Amino acid sequence: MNKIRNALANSFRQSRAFYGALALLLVIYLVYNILHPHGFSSAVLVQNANETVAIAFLAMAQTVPVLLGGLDLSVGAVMTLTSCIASELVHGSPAAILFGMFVTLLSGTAFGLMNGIIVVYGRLQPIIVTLATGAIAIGIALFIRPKPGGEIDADLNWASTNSLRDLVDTYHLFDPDAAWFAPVSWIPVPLITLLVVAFAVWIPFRKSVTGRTVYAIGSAEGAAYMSGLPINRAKIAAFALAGFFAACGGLYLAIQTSSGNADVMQAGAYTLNSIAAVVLGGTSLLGGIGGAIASLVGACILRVISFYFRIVSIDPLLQPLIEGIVLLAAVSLGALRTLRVKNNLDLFR
Amino acid sequence: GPKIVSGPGAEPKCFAPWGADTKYLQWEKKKGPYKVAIVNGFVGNTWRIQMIKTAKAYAEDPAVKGKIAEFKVVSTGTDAPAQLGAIEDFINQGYDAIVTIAVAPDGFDRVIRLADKNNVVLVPFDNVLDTDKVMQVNENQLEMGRKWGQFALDELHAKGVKGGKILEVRGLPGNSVDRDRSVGINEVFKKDGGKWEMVSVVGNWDDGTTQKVVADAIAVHGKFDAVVGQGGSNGVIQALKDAKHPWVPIAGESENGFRKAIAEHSADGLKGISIGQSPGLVAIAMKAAISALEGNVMPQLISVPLPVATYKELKDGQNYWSNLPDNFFTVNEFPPCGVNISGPAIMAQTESNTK
Amino acid sequence: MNSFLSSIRPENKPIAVASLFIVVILLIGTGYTLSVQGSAPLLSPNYLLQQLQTGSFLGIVAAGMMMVILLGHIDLSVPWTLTASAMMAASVGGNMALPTGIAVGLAVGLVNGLGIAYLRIPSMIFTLGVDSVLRGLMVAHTGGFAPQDQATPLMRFLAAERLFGIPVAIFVWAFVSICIALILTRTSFGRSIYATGNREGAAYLSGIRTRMVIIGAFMASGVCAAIAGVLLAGYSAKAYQGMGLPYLLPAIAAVVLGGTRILGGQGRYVGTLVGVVLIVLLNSVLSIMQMPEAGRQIIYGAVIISMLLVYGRGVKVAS
Amino acid sequence: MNDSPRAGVPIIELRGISKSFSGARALKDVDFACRSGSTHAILGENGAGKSTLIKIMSGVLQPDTGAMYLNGQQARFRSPSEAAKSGIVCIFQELSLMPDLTVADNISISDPPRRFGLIDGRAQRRRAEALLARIKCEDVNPNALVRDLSLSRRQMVEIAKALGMAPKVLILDEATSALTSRDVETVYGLLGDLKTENVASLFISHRMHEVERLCDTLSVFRNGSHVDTFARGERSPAEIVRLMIGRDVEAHFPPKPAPRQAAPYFEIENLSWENRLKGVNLSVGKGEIVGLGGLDGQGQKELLLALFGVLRGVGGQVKAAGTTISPSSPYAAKTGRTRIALVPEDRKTEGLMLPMSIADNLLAASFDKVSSGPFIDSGKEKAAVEDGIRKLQIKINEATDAVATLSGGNQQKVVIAKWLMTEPDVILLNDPTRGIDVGTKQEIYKLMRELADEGKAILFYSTDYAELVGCCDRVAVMYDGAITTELSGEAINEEAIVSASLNINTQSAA
Ligand SMILES: Nc1ncnc2c1ncn2[C@@H]1O[C@H](COP(=O)(O)OP(=O)(O)OP(=O)(O)O)[C@@H](O)[C@H]1O
Ligand SMILES: Nc1ncnc2c1ncn2[C@@H]1O[C@H](COP(=O)(O)OP(=O)(O)OP(=O)(O)O)[C@@H](O)[C@H]1O
Ligand SMILES: O[C@@H]1[C@@H](O)[C@H](O)OC[C@H]1O
Ligand SMILES: [Mg+2]
Ligand SMILES: [Mg+2]
Repeated sequence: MNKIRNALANSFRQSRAFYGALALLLVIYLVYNILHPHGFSSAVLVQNANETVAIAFLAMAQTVPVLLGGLDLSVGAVMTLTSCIASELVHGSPAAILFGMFVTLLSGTAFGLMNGIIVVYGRLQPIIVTLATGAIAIGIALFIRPKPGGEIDADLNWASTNSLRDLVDTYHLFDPDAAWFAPVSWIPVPLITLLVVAFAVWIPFRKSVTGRTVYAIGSAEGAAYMSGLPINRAKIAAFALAGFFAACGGLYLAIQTSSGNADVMQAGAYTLNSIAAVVLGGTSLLGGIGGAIASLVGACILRVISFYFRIVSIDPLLQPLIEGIVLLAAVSLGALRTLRVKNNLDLFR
Repeated sequence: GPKIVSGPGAEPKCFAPWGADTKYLQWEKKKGPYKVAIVNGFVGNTWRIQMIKTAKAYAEDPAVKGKIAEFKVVSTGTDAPAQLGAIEDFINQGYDAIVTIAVAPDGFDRVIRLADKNNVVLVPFDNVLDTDKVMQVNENQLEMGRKWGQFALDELHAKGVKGGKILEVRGLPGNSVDRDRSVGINEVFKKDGGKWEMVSVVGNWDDGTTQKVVADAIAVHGKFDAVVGQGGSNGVIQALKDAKHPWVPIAGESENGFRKAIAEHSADGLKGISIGQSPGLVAIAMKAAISALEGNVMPQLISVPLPVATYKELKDGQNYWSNLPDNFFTVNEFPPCGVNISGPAIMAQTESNTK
Repeated sequence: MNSFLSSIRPENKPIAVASLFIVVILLIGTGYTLSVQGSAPLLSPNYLLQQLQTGSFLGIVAAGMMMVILLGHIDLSVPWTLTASAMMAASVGGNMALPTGIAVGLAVGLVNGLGIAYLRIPSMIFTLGVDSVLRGLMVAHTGGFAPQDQATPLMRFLAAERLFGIPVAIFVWAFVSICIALILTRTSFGRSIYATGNREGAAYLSGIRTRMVIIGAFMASGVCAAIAGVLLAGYSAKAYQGMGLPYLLPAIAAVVLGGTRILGGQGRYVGTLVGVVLIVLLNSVLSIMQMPEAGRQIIYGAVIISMLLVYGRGVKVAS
Repeated sequence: MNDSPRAGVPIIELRGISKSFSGARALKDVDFACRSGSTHAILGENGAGKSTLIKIMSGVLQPDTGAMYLNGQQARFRSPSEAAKSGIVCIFQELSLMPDLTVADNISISDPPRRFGLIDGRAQRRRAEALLARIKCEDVNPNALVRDLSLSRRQMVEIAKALGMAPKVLILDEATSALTSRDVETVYGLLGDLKTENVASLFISHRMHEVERLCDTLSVFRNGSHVDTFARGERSPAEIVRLMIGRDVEAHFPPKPAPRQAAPYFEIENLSWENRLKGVNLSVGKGEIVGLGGLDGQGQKELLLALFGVLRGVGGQVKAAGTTISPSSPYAAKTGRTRIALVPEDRKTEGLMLPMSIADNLLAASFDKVSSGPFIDSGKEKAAVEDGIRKLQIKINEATDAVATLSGGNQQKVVIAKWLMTEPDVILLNDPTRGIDVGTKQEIYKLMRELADEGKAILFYSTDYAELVGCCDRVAVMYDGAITTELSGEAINEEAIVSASLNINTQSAA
């Protein structure tokens, strides 16, 4: 019992930033729902979840290279690229749809893999490699889809952007109004998608030797090497995983919008927001500390902040300013740590 | 959702159907006053700012004020999920009408379905959707492109020029408005039979970028016989001036600066045509939304006439203002719709106190 | 070629490779224009001067960016620092235009520096926040007041006129370059930048005022962005919203292609200069070829990667 | 030269190994062998090639020429993990722990216990507990982050980690340099156990007394060559030192001046900080070397940092020449009326900018001294650098080479020279001879005495008691954040320092 309490206290102390972010999210989301005329309803939750999925996947994608102590400036571009690929492939027979989804995820993963290989064997800095490969990804996306458009299976669009009940209804799985189903039928499918991928992919990864190595590299690369850890494998895997998560984001974006759009500006904005989400979640940009679940929380915070503009009346021309100030204030919360520092040398680690 | 009915619709002078085969839609009549929201994409250029100000001014207009119970404007940037989310959120909040400039011509299937389910009127304008399932408001972009091209061609023919280099300045890539205008322009030159070489550059609808790419193109190609461009027309003028390029026929949008330049230099060869997408479209879209909520029969695609002004028709103080800044869009009012918010009135009113 | 490359000092290698690349680009571009148009505009002094004139905006931004990259930081607020300086300069107008623009740059740099040096928020994220605050301010400014946005005659002169047949903007760029190069090599502030960029803790314990160094570097970056903004507004005769965005990534790329280590501590200013010229020429050749955006992006990315690979694989992490 | 004292096939043997770094030869045609069950010391000056040798054995570096044999079979390790798989486990001079991971994670990092392919956190923790218990470090919480541990605890974790890899050959490269004396005893015991388990231990240390107590075989390296290998007791310490540095070392420490009552110059009154410093009182006179002793982690480091303006919220007073000073930063400390210098604990992260040139590092604290107006004067710059290199006899090729290319001892000299350039009045030294060979140590002792004779006040923290005894005019021993004992003159001896450190007998402060 004492042991458990100790372990909890330990985990709390070691990931204060994460718990802080979680608490912040709970508070602002609660208030949002209170202010919303139809707060605490399935419809609102469904909408919120839909809006959050893409950026949440990107935040998770960004987390992995950040844990290495790197940065992936191509995640937005890979999301864009994969959504364009999906918009070509994800329609037709169920088999064709599944195949299209598979190819989409595979291509994002492959792109990430390429990033990793260049970083490792070229011994180049991730930030600059991915700045360049990001341009390449956008180029390919523009090539695939010079103008927005494409086709996505309509049932898939509807089923994956609604509650479980609608999913069951769309595919006539069973009686969507069955009594036993009622307690869960309101849960949004996008939320489940997000959580399933997050927990089924991230948690095992973190607990694998490769995942552990990612943390070790971010913490002290030289030491990790000296400890005989598979450095190259872990780096390549990290970028591949980032590519995979970005592809999840791209696939979902395509399904959600029933189309693909090689939008350069959107790609750039998503990349920058993914970094902001990672930081908000409490992952250190220096590497070694944090995790994808934390970034998921960070992404949610980022989104919920913008929900407020629809609830509260704010001059639309002041909205960008307020958004900027809130973002700046949120990331500055991390600075509270520096105020507590009593030894200036601690500032430099 | 709306029923498909037969025309004619309400106020045909204002809500002109796009063509003879345009469908008519009718929503169930709702009791006012209504909750109306505007979901803009980005606020990155003057056009959008002028649009937002027009919307706010129009909501205060005595003719509509009483019909609107709540009015909200949000801008979501170039982020598709955020825009879709905002629309859906307004639907959830029980708004009656949502007017929007879409960030992409596709991808709205889900919100359209939700709007229909909840009897919400969704009205895209400017960058409209490639769908006929919602009521939309726009000027005819294809036609705009054709008119631009035809004007330049006519001016060149009048000078006896039968072939040469034409510089086409394009807008933000991947956007339906840009796509349709370009198709129109190229179609005209292709049909002409003369030997025209089209050089195209991307100006992103903004003056500075346009100016830079046009300057680059002049540096490489030396001389053009005409410039046909979308938004960013002020940049075209500036680049030609800086390069001391002789004045040639130029087609562009309706920025005040562009019109000023045409008026000033048309005698020197700057034969210009100014056709602009009007930020005032937002007011028509709002009006259409309210009209639909009142149960009126509405055309599915509402056509707003192209505000054409060539160098022959420009009048200072009327369709351009030589004493006002360059960067607002001149065409903003639509008298047949009772939309009387002039560009200079909302964009330049405070000029004096910042000068 | 290989033996040539191995004969130069490692820190000069990127500079040599980038210079070689510039020649290759000029050759490819000229080959293309000769075969398609029968002319060689790329080799005409006038064309080159004109390219350098527009390149000077990027060059000045990159000069400031280099200062912060040498510290291992980055300045993502450049786009809106540039824009805000230009807009404020234009809306104040008159004789105060230039000082206003520069002051905006200094102020933004100061805020960035304070946030990064004192609050110790990663620059990647703090400058991003500052950028969006500036954007918000400018949207509110232009939306609220319909301010004057025309460039003043002095701004026009500095950006668009020529002196002795050479664009004035190039003189401005040269002036900024000399200042930065002098600062980096010959002042204690410059040396402190390298020291801090290499190991901040050790620099601090050496009695270097690392906070001041960080603030100074960000102010330099802010001023450079401001100068570029004022010039760009002069060049386009006006300030406009989207003016800063196209300069961010190319500036970072130019600095890195010039051999500056993205993690800080190493790099020579000449390299940045060469990097800028390289990017400017690459862009003009692509636009001469009327390369569609898709191809442009792919080539752009491929060039950066392949050049970095030629520079040689980085050394293994120190054990 | 394979004259190892025992027969049988060595567990690991190197033949004809050479290794160069960009031209400089670190190892020249080295033959070396090590047997199971032996505790084998490797001795040599800084830069003799000891670390390079063991890095080759453990797969970190690849030799340019030569071959390696494991139990008589030729072997080649391309990475530390390959070496570890063959039972060669190394504790490196530079720690190889991941500060952001927990102790348990670190201990099992290379081969964590797994369930269903995933790391089993609980098993990992139990494993860590067991290993820590084996080296008597039950006080270390397996769930703590390594970054929160003191240097000595980290070294113990490192040892636990190595033990966990079931080594056949355990290599310790100066792994005891930061340990407390209690830990050192534990490690001695451990090495004894390993010996009975027939494990070969290779031990690198600059502390002769450690070597003499522990090792049965000794190998000496000089300038990249293997000079000799012999059994313990075969040669006298003086002989060994001669083998190492190629000349005789007479007196280890420079003579101390006769004890005298120096006028207080630098006075520390009731200094406190957090719960690490609890009312420290001490004064150092001009021309005096005052040693700081005590077990590691009793606040010595914090005291030096507090005096140098690094810590926030320090209570109490510091006076120099009668006036109160309170530097708020190293810059203020360096430029105040009384100039203070600090040679920090870890030269690699706190003392030097490793990739920068030797010249830049030397100048890092005195850019303003070599400037005229805003600009650096190349003439002054060059003169200052040459002066610094000459004064401390730093061995370099070019002043423009990266300081990282220097051996540890020469790097330390660069740090000291950097601070001498600022002409300090008070010099704070944090264990400046850690990891430094006898020859260089001697030079540093001499230098300290010279500086004192020039009238500087020197406060000198060392983990090596012999050094405190040999160098200091007075020694203040710290225990739990306060000075519990002050020794001077004849009273300074190892027993006194040790007992004061352990706070055994409550001696009254001198
Ligand atoms: N001396 C060293 N100190 C610290 N890290 C190192 C060292 N040498 C190599 N590394 C790191 O470990 C990684 C693996 O190095 P290695 O030399 O084994 O590469 P490799 O031979 O290409 O790998 P692989 O054989 O697995 O493909 C490198 O990417 C490098 O970052
Ligand atoms: N990575 C490297 N690059 C260049 N030179 C190196 C490198 N590593 C070691 N050297 C040089 O090789 C020589 C041997 O160094 P090594 O670290 O093996 O010495 P050492 O005997 O372990 O010294 P110390 O007692 O200081 O630890 C030194 O001159 C050193 O400067
Ligand atoms: O229609 C375009 C509009 O969307 C944009 O904001 O400004 C230029 C116009 O041509
Ligand atoms: Mg060593
Ligand atoms: Mg050493």
